[in-house]
Amino acid sequence: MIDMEMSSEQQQIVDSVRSLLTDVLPYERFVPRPTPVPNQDRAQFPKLGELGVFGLGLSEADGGVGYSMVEEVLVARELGRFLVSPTAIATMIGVHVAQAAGDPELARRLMQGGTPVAPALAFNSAKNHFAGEYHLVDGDRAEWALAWSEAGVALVGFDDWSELEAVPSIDSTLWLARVRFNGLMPDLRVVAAKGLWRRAQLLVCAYLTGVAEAALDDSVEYAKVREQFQQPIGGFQAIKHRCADMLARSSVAWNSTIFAALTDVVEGQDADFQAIAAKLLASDAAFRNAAINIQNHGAYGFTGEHHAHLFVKRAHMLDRFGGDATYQKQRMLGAKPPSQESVSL
Amino acid sequence: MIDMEMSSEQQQIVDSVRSLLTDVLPYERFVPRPTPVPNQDRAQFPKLGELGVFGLGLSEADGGVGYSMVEEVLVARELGRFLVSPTAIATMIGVHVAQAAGDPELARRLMQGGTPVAPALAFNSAKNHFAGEYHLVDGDRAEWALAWSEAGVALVGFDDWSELEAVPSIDSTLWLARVRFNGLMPDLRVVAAKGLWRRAQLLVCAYLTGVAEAALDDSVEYAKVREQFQQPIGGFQAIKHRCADMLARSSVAWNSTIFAALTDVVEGQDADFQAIAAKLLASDAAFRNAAINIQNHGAYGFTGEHHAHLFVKRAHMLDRFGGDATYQKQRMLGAKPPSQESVSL
Amino acid sequence: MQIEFTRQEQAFRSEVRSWLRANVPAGERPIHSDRNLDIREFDLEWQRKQFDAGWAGISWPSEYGGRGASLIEQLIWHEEYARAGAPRAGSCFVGLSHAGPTLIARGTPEQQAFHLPRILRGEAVWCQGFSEPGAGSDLAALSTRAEIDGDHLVVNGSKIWTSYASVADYQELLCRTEAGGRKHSGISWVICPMDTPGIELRPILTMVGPNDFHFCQVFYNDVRIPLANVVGEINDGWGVANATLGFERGTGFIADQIQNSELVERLIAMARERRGLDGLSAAIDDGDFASRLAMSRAEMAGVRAMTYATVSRAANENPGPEGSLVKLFFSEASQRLRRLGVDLLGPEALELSSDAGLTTPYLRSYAASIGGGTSDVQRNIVAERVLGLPRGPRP
Amino acid sequence: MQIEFTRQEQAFRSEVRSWLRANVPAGERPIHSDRNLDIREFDLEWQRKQFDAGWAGISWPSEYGGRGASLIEQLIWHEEYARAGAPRAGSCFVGLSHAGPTLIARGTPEQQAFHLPRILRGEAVWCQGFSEPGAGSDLAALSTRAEIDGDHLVVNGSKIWTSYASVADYQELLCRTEAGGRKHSGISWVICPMDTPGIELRPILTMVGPNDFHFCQVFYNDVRIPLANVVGEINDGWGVANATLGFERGTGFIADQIQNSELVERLIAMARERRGLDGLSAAIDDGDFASRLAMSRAEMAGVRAMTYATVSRAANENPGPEGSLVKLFFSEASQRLRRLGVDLLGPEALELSSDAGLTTPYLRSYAASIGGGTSDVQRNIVAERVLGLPRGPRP
Repeated sequence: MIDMEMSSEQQQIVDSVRSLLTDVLPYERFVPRPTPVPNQDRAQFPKLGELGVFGLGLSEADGGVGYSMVEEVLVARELGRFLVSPTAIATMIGVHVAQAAGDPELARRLMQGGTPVAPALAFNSAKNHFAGEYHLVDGDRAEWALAWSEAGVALVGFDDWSELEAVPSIDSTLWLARVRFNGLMPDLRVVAAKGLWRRAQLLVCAYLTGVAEAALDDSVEYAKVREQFQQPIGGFQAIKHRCADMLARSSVAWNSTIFAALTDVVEGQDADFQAIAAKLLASDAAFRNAAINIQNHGAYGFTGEHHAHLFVKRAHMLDRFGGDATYQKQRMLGAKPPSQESVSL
Repeated sequence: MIDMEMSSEQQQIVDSVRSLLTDVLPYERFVPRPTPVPNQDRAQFPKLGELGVFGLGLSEADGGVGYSMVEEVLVARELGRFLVSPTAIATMIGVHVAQAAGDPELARRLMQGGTPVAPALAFNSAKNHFAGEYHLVDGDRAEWALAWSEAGVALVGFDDWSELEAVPSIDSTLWLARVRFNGLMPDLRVVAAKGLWRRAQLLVCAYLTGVAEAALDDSVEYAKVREQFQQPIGGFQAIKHRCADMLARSSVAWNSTIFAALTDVVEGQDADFQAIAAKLLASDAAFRNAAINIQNHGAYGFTGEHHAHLFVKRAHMLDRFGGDATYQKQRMLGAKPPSQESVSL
Repeated sequence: MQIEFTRQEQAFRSEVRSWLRANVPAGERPIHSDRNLDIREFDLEWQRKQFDAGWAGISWPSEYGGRGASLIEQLIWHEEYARAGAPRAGSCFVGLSHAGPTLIARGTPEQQAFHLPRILRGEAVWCQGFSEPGAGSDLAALSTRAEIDGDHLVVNGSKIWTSYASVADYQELLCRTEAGGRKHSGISWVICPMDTPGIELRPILTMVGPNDFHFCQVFYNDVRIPLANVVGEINDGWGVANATLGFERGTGFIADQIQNSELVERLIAMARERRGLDGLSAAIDDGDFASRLAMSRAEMAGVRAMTYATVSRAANENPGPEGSLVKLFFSEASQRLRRLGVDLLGPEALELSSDAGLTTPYLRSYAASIGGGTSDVQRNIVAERVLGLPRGPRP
Repeated sequence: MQIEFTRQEQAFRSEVRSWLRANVPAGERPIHSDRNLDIREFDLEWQRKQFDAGWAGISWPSEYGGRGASLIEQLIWHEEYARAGAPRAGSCFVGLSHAGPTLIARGTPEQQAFHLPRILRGEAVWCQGFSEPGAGSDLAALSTRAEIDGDHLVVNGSKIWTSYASVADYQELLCRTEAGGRKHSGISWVICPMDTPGIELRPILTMVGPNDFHFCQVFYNDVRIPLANVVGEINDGWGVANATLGFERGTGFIADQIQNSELVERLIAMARERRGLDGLSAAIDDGDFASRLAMSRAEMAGVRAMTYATVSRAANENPGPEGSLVKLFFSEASQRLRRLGVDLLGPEALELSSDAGLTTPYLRSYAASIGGGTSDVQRNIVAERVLGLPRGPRP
C-alpha cells in the first residue's frame, strides 16, 4: 500500500488544529506594537494540549491520543505555517522523552501544555553526552529544556542550567539565551539508538516545510492582488516563475518529510537516511522560499510590519535545532542509502 | 589616469582582427558536414600572423608589434568570440616563452603563425617542474606544446613527448590526446616568478570572456527574431531577465580581466590577486552564459547544428588551461589582496 | 498514509525481478545514430521478449492486450526495470506510452485492432510528429497543413525533433485540417505511415557527440494519407493529443530517477576513492564536493519521495499538472548532479565517454530542462494551473 | 587604457587621507530609530566639519559651492572615505546626492541661493517623497495629488519608504498636478517643507531589528505648499526627477563595495582562526566555506573593477543604464557574502549584533535587491535599454 495522501481522519486532525490556530494564533499577533511584547504563544498551549497536540503520538495506554508519528508530523507542519513558538515542537518531543525515560507523570503534565519545553540548540553536537553550551529559545521562565546531541534527546531541568545569559535574538519574537548544561547524562533521556531523534528531526522538518509553504502562500496571495503596471504582479513571469520554483521546493520538502516518517513507521532500514535527506531539503526550502517571499513583496517584505521576515528567522532557528545544514550534510554522506533489497520493504 | 575604455588605436586593432575572423573563420565553419572534418583553424593562422596577432605584445626590437599585454588581451577576447582554436592562445604565449628563454629564432617562427603551439592542460599542476600527464588540445602533428604548471610556462617540443594517445574529445571540433612530458625542466621555459603566467592566465580569461559574450550575443539575437505566442521571445521576462544576468556576468568577467591586465602593466602588487579573480569570474561567466544560451534556444540549442554547444565545450577546455576553478579557488585564498596602500598605486 | 507493499505487491516484485534478471539482454543497446537499423531490431526483439512473457503494455488495460497492472505494480515494474539495467524502451517508447494509449482512448475499433497488437508484440515502431520549427513551446501554433482530397488528406509541411523517425513504421502526426479560426481548433491527429511517398528525413546531430543523431526533421511533400487514419474527430486533434497527457501518472520519471540515484551513489564511491586536488586526501574530504554530493543525495531521495506521492495521488484521482513539478525539480537536480560528476572527474571529463561514463550523460543532461516542455513552460503550467496565478500578458 | 593615478591624483589622495584620519568622528553613529534627533545632529555636525574643510559637495560644481572634484577625484574621495570608516552621509544623503543636484540642474536662482548653501553647510536635512503604497516598481503610477489653489498647491495623499522623514527639513516631493493624460506627464517636483501643517508621519519598522525604524510613511492632508516651490516646469516633474539619474556616475556603490571587500577579508581571517565543525581544523579547511570565500573574494574584486570601468566610461560620456548592471550583480553578490558570514558564524548567528557584527548586516542585505529599484526592475532596464530586447507585453 503506497498512500501518501491524508486520510479523512488525518484531514480532520489537521483541520481542527488549523482552525484553533487561526483563532488563537493568527499572524496578526506579530503586528508590531508601540511597546514590543514578548512572545505570548505559550499562553495558548493549554488549548493546544486540550486538543491533544502534545500527546498525539503517545499511546492511549500512556495517556496519549494514540496516533503515530505521521499525525505528529502533520500537526508540526501546521505549527510551522502559523509560526507557533518552537517550544511547541520541543514539548511534543519532550512528552516522548519523559514517557520513555520513566517519568509518566511529567509526560502527562507536558501533554497538557501548561509546562512548555524550550528547545536547546547545541553549539556543537557532542558525540556521547549532553553537556555543553546551548541556545535556549523562548525559554524565559521555562522549567525544562530539550537538549539534542548525537547521544540522543534529553530533558534538562532548570536546576541543571548554569550561566544563563539572555542575548539579543535574531528573531525579536523569540527570547534567546545562552546556557550551559553541566550534566553529561541527564536522567530523562532517550539514547540515539532508540530512534527518537528521528521523530524529533521530522517534527523539525515538518515545521520548516510549514514555513516554506506559508511563505509560498503569502507570495501567491500577494501576487494575485498586488497590482503594478495595471495588472496583478503574479502575471509577470519573474514573479510567477519564482512562485513555481517555490512550490517545487516545498513539495519536495514535504514529500521527503512524510516519506521519511512513513519509512520510520514501518521500521525501514533507510529511516536515518530519509530523515537526514528530509532535513536538508526542508531547511533549504524554508530558507529559499522565505527569502524569495521577501523579494516578491518588495519593500513591504523588508519591513517588520509584515510577517515575511519571520519565515527567514524561524528558518535560522529551526535549522540549528538538531544540527544545521553543514552538519546534516556530513551525516547525509555517512548514512546508509536504501539498498536494492529495501525497495521491497 | 583611470581609463578602461579602448583607445581608437585599440579599437582599430580589434576591428581588424574581427574583420579578418569574420572573413576566414565564421561560425558557419562549424555546421556539421556529412563526413566530419577536423579543425581547420590553424590553416588560417598565417593570416593572423600577418596581421600581427601572435607578436602583438612582443617589443619591436624583438621583431614584434610592440604593444602591451592589454592589446593581446583585447585580441584574445575576439579569438574567444569566434571560437578560434585555442592553439592561437598557446601560440601567443609561446612567442613570449621562446623569446624570454633565449630562442628568438623560434619566437619569430611562431609569430608567423605557421607553427601553431598546442595547449597542454596539466592533469595536476606540479609545484616545481613540468613533467607529468597532460591533455594536448588540437595538437595533431604540432611541433610544440605549451606546458603550464606552478613552476611557470614552457614550450615542450615534439621530441620530448611520450605515450601520446588520441582520445575522444568532449569537443569534436578539437582533437584531444593524452601525452606525457618527461623533461622536468624544458629548456624553453619562463619561471613563475617572472609573471608570464599572469599574461597566459589573462589571455585565457579574455578567451573565456569572449565565449561568455558571444553566448550572450547569440541569445539576444535569437530572442529578438524567434517568435512564440505571436511575439519575440525576448519580450518574455523569463528570457529577458536571463539575458540581463548574462550581461552582468560577462561585464564583470571582462572588467576583471582588463583590470587585472592593467594592474599587471603598472606592476601593481595585487597583480596575482587580480589575475586569479579574473579567471574565476571569466570561467563562471563562460560556463553559465553558455548553458543559459542553450536553454534560451530550446531544442535548437541542444543540437550540434547550431554552435551554442561549442561555447560550453570551450569553457571546459579553457577552464582547465592553467588550472580549473577548484584549483583557482585555492589560489584565490592564498593570494595577497590589494592593500590599502596599493589603492594609491 | 502508508508506504508498505502488500504481500501481493511483494510477490509481484519478486516475479518481475527474477524474470528481468533472467531475461534482460546482455549486450549493450546499439548506438542511436543516423538510420541505424540495428537499434530497431534490438528494441523490437526486447519488446517481443516482454510480450511473450506477458509484460508488454504494463499499464495498458488487459482488454486491449496489456498487462493491466495496478499503478503500484507499474511503479514496482519501473523500479525493478531500471535497477535491472534493462534497456530503455527506445524506439518502442512512443507506441507504448503515447500512440497506443491514444488509440485506446480515441481510436476506432478497426484502428485499435490493427495497431495495438503490433505495438505490443514488437512489430511496429512509432514516432511522434508534434513539434515544428516554428512551433516549439507554442505547440498549438503548428502550421503543417492537411487538405482533404476525396478520401485522403494531403499533407505539406515539416515536423522536427522526431526521435527514431528513420526506423519508424508510423507517426502520430498533428496537422492543421482547417485554416483560420482559433489556434487550438482545426488540428487533426493522424496516423501517418512513414513509408508514404513524399516523406523525407533530415537527421539532426545533437550536442552530445559527433555521431549522436537523436532527432530528425521530417518533411511532407504532398503526402497522401487515407482519411480513415484520422483518430478521433477531424479538427479535434488537440483534444486527442491531450487525452493521454498524464497517462503515465507519475511513473514516467522512475527510470531516470533511479538512474540518477545510482549515479549519486557511484559518485560518492568514486569521491571516496579518488584523490583530491592535493593528491593526498580523498576527493570527498573536500567540503565543496562533499556538500554537493550530500545535497544531490538528498535531492534524489526527495525526487523518489515525490514520485511515490504522485503515484499515490494518481491512484485516487486523475493526475493534474503536478507532473510538471516533478519535472521542474528533477531536471535541474539531475543537471546539477551530472555537472558534479564531471567536476569530480577533473581532467578526464574532457574525454567523451560512453553513456555509462560521466561526460556523455553530462552533455545529454542539457536536454533535461528543454525536452518534453522547457522549464519555462513547466513553470507557467505550475504557476497558472496549480497556484492559480494569472496568465501572463499575452496578446 | 590605463589605471595609474597621476601625481596630482595621488597628492589629492594623500590630502584626503590625512584629513579624514584626523577628522573622522571617533564615536559610533547613533542608531537610526524612530524620531531620533541625535542622528540628525551627528550627521549635520559631520557635514559641517567637511564643509569647513572644503570637502562638502565633492561632486558639486564649484560655482554652486561644491568641491568641483573630477570624477577620478570623487572615486578617490569615496574610496578613502570608506576605508577611513567615515560615517555614511545618512540623513544628509538625499540633499547632497539627489535634491541638491536636482536644484542645480533645474532650480531657479532663488531656489538655488536658498537651499544649496544650507545643504552644503549641514544646516538642512532633506528626504525623498517618490514611492507610494500603490506605486512601487511602477513609480510613475503615483497618485498623491496636488491641486492649485491660488498661489499654493494643496497636497493630499501618501508617500512611503521615506528615510529620515522624522528629522528632515525638506522633502523632494513628486505629486500629480494634472489628472488624466499619460502616466508620466502631469507630475510635478515640489520642495515640501516638512513642518507644513497637515503632514503626519508613521514610522515603519524594518526586519533588521525591533528598534530599526528606517522608513516612514508620510501622509498629506491638505498640505499647502507655495507654487514657488515647484522645481522646473509644473507637470514636468518626471523629467526633473530623472535629470539627475546617474548623477553619481558610478561612484554610488564605492562605499558599499569597499565595505563588502573589507568584510570578505574579515571573514577569511575569521575562517582561518575559527575551528570548523569537527572542532579541530580551521573553518577555512572546509572546502565548502573555502569555495564560497574564494568566490566572494573574486566577486568583490570584480565589482571594484566594474566600478572603475563605470567611472572611466562616465568620465567620457553620459552614464547610461549600465549602473543597473553593477547594482544587479553587486546586490546579489553582497547577499551571498553576508549569508556566508552568518553561516561561518554558526550558532552565534542567532544573536542580533551591532552593525559592525555579522547578523545585522546580513538581515540588512535583504534590502539590497529591493531598494533603489528591485532586481527585477534592473533586469528590465538592462534587457530593454542595453540589450535592446523588446519591452514585455504590457497593456
